[in-house]
Amino acid sequence: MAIDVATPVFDGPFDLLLRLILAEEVDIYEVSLATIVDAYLAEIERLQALDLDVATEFLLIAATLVELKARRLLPGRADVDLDEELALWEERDLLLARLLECKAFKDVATVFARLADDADRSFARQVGADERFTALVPDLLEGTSLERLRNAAIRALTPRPEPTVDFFHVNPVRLTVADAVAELVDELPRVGRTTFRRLTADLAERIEVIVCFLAILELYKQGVVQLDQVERFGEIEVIWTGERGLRADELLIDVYEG
Amino acid sequence: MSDDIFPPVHTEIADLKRAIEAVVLVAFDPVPPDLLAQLLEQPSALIEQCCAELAADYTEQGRGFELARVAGGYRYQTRPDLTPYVERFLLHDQRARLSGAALETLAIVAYKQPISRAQIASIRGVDPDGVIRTLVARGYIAEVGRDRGPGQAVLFGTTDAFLEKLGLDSVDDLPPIADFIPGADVVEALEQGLRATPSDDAQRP
Amino acid sequence: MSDDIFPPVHTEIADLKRAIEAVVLVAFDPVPPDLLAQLLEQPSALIEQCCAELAADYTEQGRGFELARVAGGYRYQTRPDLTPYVERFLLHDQRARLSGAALETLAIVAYKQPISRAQIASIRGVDPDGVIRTLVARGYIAEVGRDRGPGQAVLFGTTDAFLEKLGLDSVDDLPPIADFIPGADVVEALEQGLRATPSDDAQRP
Repeated sequence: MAIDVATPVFDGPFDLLLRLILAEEVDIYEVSLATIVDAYLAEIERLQALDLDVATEFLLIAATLVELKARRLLPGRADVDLDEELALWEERDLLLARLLECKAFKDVATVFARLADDADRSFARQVGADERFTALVPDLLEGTSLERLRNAAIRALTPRPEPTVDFFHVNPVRLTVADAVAELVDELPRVGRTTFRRLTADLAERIEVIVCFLAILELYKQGVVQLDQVERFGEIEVIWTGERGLRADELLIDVYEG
Repeated sequence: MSDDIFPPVHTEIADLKRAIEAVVLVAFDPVPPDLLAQLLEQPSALIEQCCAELAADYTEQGRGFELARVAGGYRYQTRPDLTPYVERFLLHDQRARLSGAALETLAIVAYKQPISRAQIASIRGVDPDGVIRTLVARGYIAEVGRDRGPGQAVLFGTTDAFLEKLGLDSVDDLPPIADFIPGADVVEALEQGLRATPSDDAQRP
Repeated sequence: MSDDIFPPVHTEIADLKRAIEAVVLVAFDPVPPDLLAQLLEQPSALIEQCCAELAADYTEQGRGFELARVAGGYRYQTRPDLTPYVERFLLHDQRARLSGAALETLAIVAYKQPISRAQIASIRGVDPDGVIRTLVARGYIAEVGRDRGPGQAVLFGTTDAFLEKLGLDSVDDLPPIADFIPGADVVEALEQGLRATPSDDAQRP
């Protein structure tokens, strides 16, 4: 049985496992635990090789799978501890239940996508009343603070780099601008001053570099980092100017992720 | 329609319908029937009847718009088959497609609301923070309360914008979750995949 | 309508009318017949005929709205006799708000005034006409002069009413934003940094 997991597009351990087991072309009676476990572990290794954070959840499930596989390879059962055996079965059933639940919501998601597609085909009238009624409509600036106006100005006036990468084909486990902002807000106050090159040195994929770039731009807009470039095409220095202990969720974040 | 169950005479019904048409035309958001009932000083049931008749009228007359019931209210919207013209006119297609992760998270929130971040994480097996932020930013989900437990975790629920995005009147219109319990074939495949007992094993050739 | 009394050409007319209805329904401003003609690839005269027929339809059927010819274009508006209901609704409806697009445009005008339509368009990347009209109608922005260039473009600025609403004495009191907006040179430099793909020296097997 050949399972193609070359594409990195899966979303978490359940997603990966469901794909491995339910791959369309596979005859279910040919599905073998050993193959699945091997493919699962190979995928985790690949993630680690890409320097992506492998969530603990992946590893926990890997442990269960490996145990199940080991159990299966034991020829006799005489030496098996009954408690251990039962615990393993319980874990297996739990995993099965979680997979089923995950699968159910995946199917719901498919229905949602279809509903949204249908709904998107109708455009709602959102025109409001014509000028005859202008005086009657409650003032629309009511409740608009200077802060909101300023943020709108910053949003509108910041030159937008055009993302040239299809964000939909990015591993959604980790790569969001919001997450990158959170990481930078954690890291930058500690280092104080660094360079863009250093910040992105460990990033394997171009998309990650772009996400990091967008995150820095976001922080710049928020006024918590300063950017300096001594010479043209030289290193770009990134200097933290915000407070220590600032939390990422205190910053207004434009999220680029779909 | 002489078999009307409501007392007002026909002209009054016709006036009511006209007023409904005018109000819905100038509204930004779907207009709840209760609001119409209050404005027009008529029972909600009568308002609902009028709206249903108007909607049927437009359909029967083959209008390019329809009176749709969305997110608990009535609104005018274009007929789906005219999308190409409308898009050409507006110079954009407003379809903000949601990623698979976003749709799955929405599915979980829709059926399990109110639900905490941690509960979402445990169902998806993935840290949901980024996706939750996106969905909150787009207005499809929102904080609806706090868990009463020690952590006082934020609880999320779906919004009217979610209903509008999916063209639903209410979350009650969603098919029951029981319809999505995987079928026997899937259960069997999963069980087979996780089977640890050598005796049950269908050996590969 | 199984007994089709219309020859095919009428079906086409019917389709045309439906498309007109859909487009005019979602338009912010009155839609000029020439634009409809271009969009639907039909002669203007035919469009005008369709619009006239639609308008007559609505009148005949006693609809609560009408297809009116205003400022060189067509738009839906409420019938004058329904004004009391519309007014009551608008006073009741607390949900009206400035859309994100309108707020951004207002912010651009506030910080960059005097500014032309074309300059706003180039910053926002979309045609700002409808939004500008709304803001002018609201009295938040107004024509403040003409560009001295060849086109003599209209220049917009904020009004006293705008300052009053936000509690400002003058536009100089707007909170500074220069510190928060990277110049084009910085953006370019960062993009330059992107081009030096760091994975070059970290190839994976």
